[in-house]
Amino acid sequence: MLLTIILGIILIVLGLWGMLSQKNIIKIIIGFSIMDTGIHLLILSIGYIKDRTAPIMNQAVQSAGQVIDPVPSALVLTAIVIGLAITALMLTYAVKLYEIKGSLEISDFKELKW
Amino acid sequence: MAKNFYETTRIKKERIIRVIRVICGEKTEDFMTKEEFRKRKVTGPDGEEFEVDPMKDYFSEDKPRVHSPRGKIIEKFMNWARGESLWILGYGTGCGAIEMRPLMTPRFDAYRYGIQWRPTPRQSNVFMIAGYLSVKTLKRVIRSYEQMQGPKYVVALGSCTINGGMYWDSYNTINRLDYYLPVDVYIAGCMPRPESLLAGFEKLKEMIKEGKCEGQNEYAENFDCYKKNQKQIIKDWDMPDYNW
Amino acid sequence: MVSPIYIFIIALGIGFLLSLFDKAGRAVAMTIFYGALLAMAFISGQWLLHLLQGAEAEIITTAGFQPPFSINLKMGLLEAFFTFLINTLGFLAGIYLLPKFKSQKIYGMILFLMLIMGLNGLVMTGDMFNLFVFLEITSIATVSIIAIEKNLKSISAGFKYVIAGGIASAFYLIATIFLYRFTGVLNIAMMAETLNVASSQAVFLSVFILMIAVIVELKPFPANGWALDAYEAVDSGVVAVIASGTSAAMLFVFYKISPLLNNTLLLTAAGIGLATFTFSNLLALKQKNAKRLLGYSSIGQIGLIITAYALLVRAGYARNSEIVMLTTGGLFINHFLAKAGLFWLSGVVEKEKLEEWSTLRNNPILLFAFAVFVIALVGLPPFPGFFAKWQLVMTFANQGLFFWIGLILLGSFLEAIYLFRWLGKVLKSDLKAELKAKISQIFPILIYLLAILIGGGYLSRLINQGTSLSILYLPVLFIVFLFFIDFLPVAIKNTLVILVGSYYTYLIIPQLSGYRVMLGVIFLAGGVLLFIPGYFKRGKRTGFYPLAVMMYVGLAGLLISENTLQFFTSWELMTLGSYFLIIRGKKSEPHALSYMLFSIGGAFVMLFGFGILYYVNGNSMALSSLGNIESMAGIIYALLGIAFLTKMASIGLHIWLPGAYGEAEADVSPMLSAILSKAGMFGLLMLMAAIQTANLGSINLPYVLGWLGAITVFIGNLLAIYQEDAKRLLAYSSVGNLGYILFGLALMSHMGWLTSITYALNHFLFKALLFLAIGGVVYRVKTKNMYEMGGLIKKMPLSFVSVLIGIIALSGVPPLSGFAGKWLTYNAVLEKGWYLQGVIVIIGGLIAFLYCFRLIYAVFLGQLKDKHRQVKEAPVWFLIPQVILIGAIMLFSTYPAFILGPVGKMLNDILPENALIWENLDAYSIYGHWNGFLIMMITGGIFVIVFLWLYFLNRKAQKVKQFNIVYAAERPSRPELTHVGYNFFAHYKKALGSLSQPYVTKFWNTMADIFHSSAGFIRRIYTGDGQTYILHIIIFIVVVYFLTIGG
Amino acid sequence: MGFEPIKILYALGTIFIIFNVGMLIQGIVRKIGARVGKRYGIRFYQPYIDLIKNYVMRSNVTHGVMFYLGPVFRLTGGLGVFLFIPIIYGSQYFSNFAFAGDVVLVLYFIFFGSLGMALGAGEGGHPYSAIGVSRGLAQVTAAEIALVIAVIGVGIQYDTLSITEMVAAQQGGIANWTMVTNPLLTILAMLAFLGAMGRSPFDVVLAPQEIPIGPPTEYHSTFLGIMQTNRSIFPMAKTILFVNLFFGGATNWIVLILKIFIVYMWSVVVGVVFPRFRVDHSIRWWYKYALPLGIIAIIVTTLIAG
Repeated sequence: MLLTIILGIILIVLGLWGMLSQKNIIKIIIGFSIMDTGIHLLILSIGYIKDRTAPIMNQAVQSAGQVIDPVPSALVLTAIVIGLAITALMLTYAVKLYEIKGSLEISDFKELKW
Repeated sequence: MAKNFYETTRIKKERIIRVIRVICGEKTEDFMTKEEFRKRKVTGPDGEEFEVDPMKDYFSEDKPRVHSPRGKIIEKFMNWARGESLWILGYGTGCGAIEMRPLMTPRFDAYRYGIQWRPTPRQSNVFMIAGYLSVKTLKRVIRSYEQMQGPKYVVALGSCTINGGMYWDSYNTINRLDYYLPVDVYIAGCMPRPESLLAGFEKLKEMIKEGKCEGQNEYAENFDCYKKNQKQIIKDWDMPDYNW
Repeated sequence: MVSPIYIFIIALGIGFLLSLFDKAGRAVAMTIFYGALLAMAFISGQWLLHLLQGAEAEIITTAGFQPPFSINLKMGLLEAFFTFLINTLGFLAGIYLLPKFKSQKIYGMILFLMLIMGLNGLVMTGDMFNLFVFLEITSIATVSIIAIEKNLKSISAGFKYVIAGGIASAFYLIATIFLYRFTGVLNIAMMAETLNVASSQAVFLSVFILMIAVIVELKPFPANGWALDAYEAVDSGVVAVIASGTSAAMLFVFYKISPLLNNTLLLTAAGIGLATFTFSNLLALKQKNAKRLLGYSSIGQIGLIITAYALLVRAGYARNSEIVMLTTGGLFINHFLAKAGLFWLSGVVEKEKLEEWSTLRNNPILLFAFAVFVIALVGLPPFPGFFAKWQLVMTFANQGLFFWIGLILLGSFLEAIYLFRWLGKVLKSDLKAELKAKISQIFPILIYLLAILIGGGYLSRLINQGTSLSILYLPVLFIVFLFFIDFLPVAIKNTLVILVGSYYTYLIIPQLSGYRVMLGVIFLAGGVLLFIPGYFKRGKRTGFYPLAVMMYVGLAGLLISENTLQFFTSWELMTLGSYFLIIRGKKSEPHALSYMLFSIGGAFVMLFGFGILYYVNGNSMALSSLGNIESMAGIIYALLGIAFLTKMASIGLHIWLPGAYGEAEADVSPMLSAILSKAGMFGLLMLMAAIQTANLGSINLPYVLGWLGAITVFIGNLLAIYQEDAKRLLAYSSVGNLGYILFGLALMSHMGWLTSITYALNHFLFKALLFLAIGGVVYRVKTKNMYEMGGLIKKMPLSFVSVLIGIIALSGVPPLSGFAGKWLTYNAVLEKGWYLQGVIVIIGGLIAFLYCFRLIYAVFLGQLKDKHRQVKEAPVWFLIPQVILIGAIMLFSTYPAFILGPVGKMLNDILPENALIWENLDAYSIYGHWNGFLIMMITGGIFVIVFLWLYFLNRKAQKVKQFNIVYAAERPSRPELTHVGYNFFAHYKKALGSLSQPYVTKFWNTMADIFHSSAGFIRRIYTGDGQTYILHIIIFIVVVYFLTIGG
Repeated sequence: MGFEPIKILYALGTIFIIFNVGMLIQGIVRKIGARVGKRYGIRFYQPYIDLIKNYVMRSNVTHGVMFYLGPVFRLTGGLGVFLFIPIIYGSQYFSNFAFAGDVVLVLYFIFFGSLGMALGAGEGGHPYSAIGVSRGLAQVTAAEIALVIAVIGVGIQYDTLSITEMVAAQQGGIANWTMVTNPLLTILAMLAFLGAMGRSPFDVVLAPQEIPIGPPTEYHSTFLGIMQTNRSIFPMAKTILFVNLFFGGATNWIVLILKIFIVYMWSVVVGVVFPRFRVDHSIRWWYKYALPLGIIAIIVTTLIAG
């Protein structure tokens, strides 16, 4: 699963790049989201063991040896939820900022500095 | 004889001054016109207000005293010392002042006779008034005279101090110095040369030793009279009656 | 015993149900809300008590599994402590926010509960991923609370906060998963057991990322712009929780993951912490916004704690060893309480600008709280930060970490600069607005005030194991008592202080020995004497007595201290007390600040010196070990020397003195000049006594000090003659006189020390006399400019006599006592062979005539001014001590043997050669001789005869008034124009122009400028743009990584 | 050597002698000054007459207590300095009260009179007095640099601060005088002497032309008499100090008066030749020339003294 790991890392870097290069707040949040997704992908990839199946206990799975490590998968579930919450929160902020100043340029919000 | 001077009144010149002043519409009785000598309110550091009367607060108002001579022999000795040590305060606003300088230079060298110049009236006991005195300078002369410590002597140089000389009818010079100060020695001339000055000093010495120079006491005794004369001619009188 | 899990249950349960309760009315909801907060605090408090008594830690696991298969929550002693702190903070912050909660929607309360719960979770969880979850809960709760506030600043700060927090937690998550990959567990403790950081590059990188993610949450420099913005913009009640509570939890997280870190990473963490500490404090110098300033300070403090912890652990101390707990714990508690208190105060004040905080003066209790918090943050006694910092420095020194100590002290010094500047502004700038403080706001502040006071006392006991500060405890109790009776009028307090002071003097003096007796008399008996003028004040004189007594307690403490800690504590107490005395003057704010900065700078240098001493002398804190230092003696002595020289105001370090002495109140200046300045002398005496016995190697410290003393005499006296302000003149004169004392001490001979002590005693007598007399005059005429006075001899004849005696004693003209000093100087100089220095000293002494004359002439002689025509003699309370002092001077002048004889004997312990032989009243040295009694009698005899002669000749002198002077046949018009007072020695200045330039002031101003302008330059990295902040974080991580692997 | 009542009588005797010496020297010096200017000059006894005259002046004014006491301080200072110096070496009786202290005492007692006088002048309220005092103090402190260094130098050379012992060390012929054994120090001391005497070029303090006679501008009559009395004792005392320190002292009155006259003439000769320094010039002069010279002198003296 090296490929997904690399993909995850690429997504993380891409997301970071987006956060750093885009001036629009929404796009920054999208960047964050991409990064988050990359992390999730990374977690899953690390937890994956070759030739094994998902850690869902059903008839196809007889023993623990057949499934991948279940912990990362569980973690990802939580992480996704949290990521969602964070993203939602960020978007809420974006809405509020737009309401107050009518702008979504991040460089417009420099009231606080130094 | 001296008294007569003070009782004689009004010479021509003073009438002329009157006339001029009346023409100019000036008041004649404007004593103490200087602002700094008017009474004023002052605020102290704690905010309290009080009145300052400069004439009373800054100046001693005491009248001069008569210093009677001591016993005969002692006084004779003292007068000898006084006569042999003449410390001069030179007052030279008139033309005659120029003759005072050569007095101290090698040619005439008055130091020989115990005569020296002093820079301050306090330490001098001979007042040399050289030449004419205008009304303005008279005020300074009076003040300096009063600030000298007694016994003190006045030597007047030149005709101007005797009768006004060539300024006899000038509107702003005085004619006779001894209306205003007790003069001990007049040295006549216009101007008297240093030789005459030396002779005058010798005369003064003699008089001092004989105890005849009591100008300080004379001034104190006839103080009111002198003041009246002084105030008559000096119109902007901005000093206390006696300058200690 | 209530299980700690109930903390979460209560928080979650109540949190979700709160909106339901709200339907029944806000009162119900709020009652339940506060009940919940209280219950949480109670549970953790109960556990804390329980665990303190030695109970086992409770570990809660989920679903009955054991780790690694379950998430575990631990309630150990530390966890209990931290949760207790957080929950009480939560409760108090809740009370503080009560008006807000009342009026806003119910979400505020719910989020607040979530926040507190999240913090509890952060502390208690032992699972790495669970920690991530709590991190996010905290983060979301915090940011959501911020969002409730509907102003632009708050919202934009919140956005930056959430983005930065998101990135940090993303990194945390990445690191977590990799670490899980390497160890197969998520339990932190188990992970620490199995993980070998050095095993591979990847593991190292993962641990690094984990650490850096936690550190980013702790707001390291420079990746902390987002946090600063939040501190500045967010509501005070909330930000107190963020600054204290969140920081506490995150510090605990750092504590928890620290077993994973190896030495390299610990060093990195320490480095980051130190950089954060130093730079935050540097940048704060330019800060004018109060909350942002507090933000900088918070970040700096956290940095310091990280440094302290990481370095100590790296040095091999167990994570929970006593030393680590004392130092980091002390620093942490100090920061926690003070910062929360200050942020709460910011909500009460509701002003942004630092100087506008002066509204606090409307409420003395809040003002007191503010002062306490600020002083605690700076790290002065008796607060926890002081003892923790002391312990930290000692421990670091023990490990030889001098570089770190140096930087920590530098950072602390920078912190002191802006905090004391702020304190000064609050105490002195104009009162413009009213203060509306609600009881709900004051209550939490007072609780923390109390806590910090108790904490200081508690910690002082912990650190002082074995050594006793008990002789200081009673006086300290007296100080506290004075605080309580501060509402009484001056007369009662003054009497009380004089009585207790006399008794204390009576107690202490017999316990002293050697030269300490002399100084004891000056410090204590002199101190009591100088309280007498205090009666002239009307009203209450709020705050004067406790702080004045604090200064004297410090001074007394110096005399009786046996170890470095006692000495240092006393020193700082004295400094603190005197600072508050100085700042009482009308215009003394900048001068008090510069006094404090020099003092604190000096104290830190001293601390450094003591640290090295501790290291060199095998962990001995005994002061007596100063005399037998095995190595590095030169450095230690130099450091201690510099510290004492700041108090002695030697040239270069003197610029604080003129303003401080000059602007202080009338009865404070004599205390400062006559008594306080001798503290430096005492230190130097002690130091020199040690140097006497120590082997210094190639460094000739006394020689350097000798030159320094000589130059100080010269320059101090030279500058005194140019002063227009009478008190400043005296202040510069003090500089000069302290120079003599220094010079005498540096001579390192019996004669030299005798000179020095003679000078000290004399200086005490005449400077107290002069400052009292001039103080009385200034009190009456309401100006200090000498050219505005004049002719006061007629109005204040007694003060004139005092000044006359004072200046004769000062200038050293026989027959008064000053001559003793001069005579001894000549002998000591000849004996030692320091001719050139001696010449400079003596010339400096001659210059004293210039200012002596100016002082008495311009004030008392010359022309009386109109507005002083009705001035009265100085208050009788000023005159009483003056009479006593004149009596003492006369006694000392007539019978010097009675004082110098015993002093010589005192010195015999240290310098055995007895240089001065007394035959009755005759003093003999190997060079010359002198008999004070005879000189006095002969001079007096001649004087009387000449006077009678003059009086006989001149008894009828005419008394005249001020304008009866010969004035070139004119007369003066106004006294002002006739009084020659201004720029009296213009020709001296013209002749010696370059020598009287203020080079030293320029130097220090340039230093200050460099610091300020570099702060102004560096802080521009905080552009306010959220994106830049993200960039900072990324760059920070990359740079630190390369520094870590590179270094 | 201690105090005995009979010494008071001897002290009065020495004061009488030195007073007359001082008076005569003043007269003679002025006479010489006049002769240099090709004048005949005063009678040599003129100072006596002036003094008597001033004492017998009839009126006095006083500005206040300090003004009144100023001359008293002045004369006390002068007499004190004189009495603290041993006058005749080897004579118990003409050592006056030297047992009360050494050269340091003399050095500092010099200021007693000046300070008191300055205070008295200050209360006079005259601006010129204050200006004069300001100049005087400034110049004295600068000039004292040389004096202090000279005294320390002598102290180093003879390893003592006692004037008697210093004179003792110089006994046995001119070759033992400090003047010969340590010429550099003596040159310095002679510069200091110029400063101490207040004659031209260092007479800006009195400056009769610009600030009519400076500090004593308000003093007159008896006050001035007291100050004149001091003027005949104080400079003599200072001269004796220099004689003792640098010119072998004196074992009898004749030698002493001769030495006083010669040393005193030094300042007179310089005074009639050189014009006056402005005060800032004079301060700078002392710092610029006397101080370096003093440092060199000290170093040389240290080498000599070994």
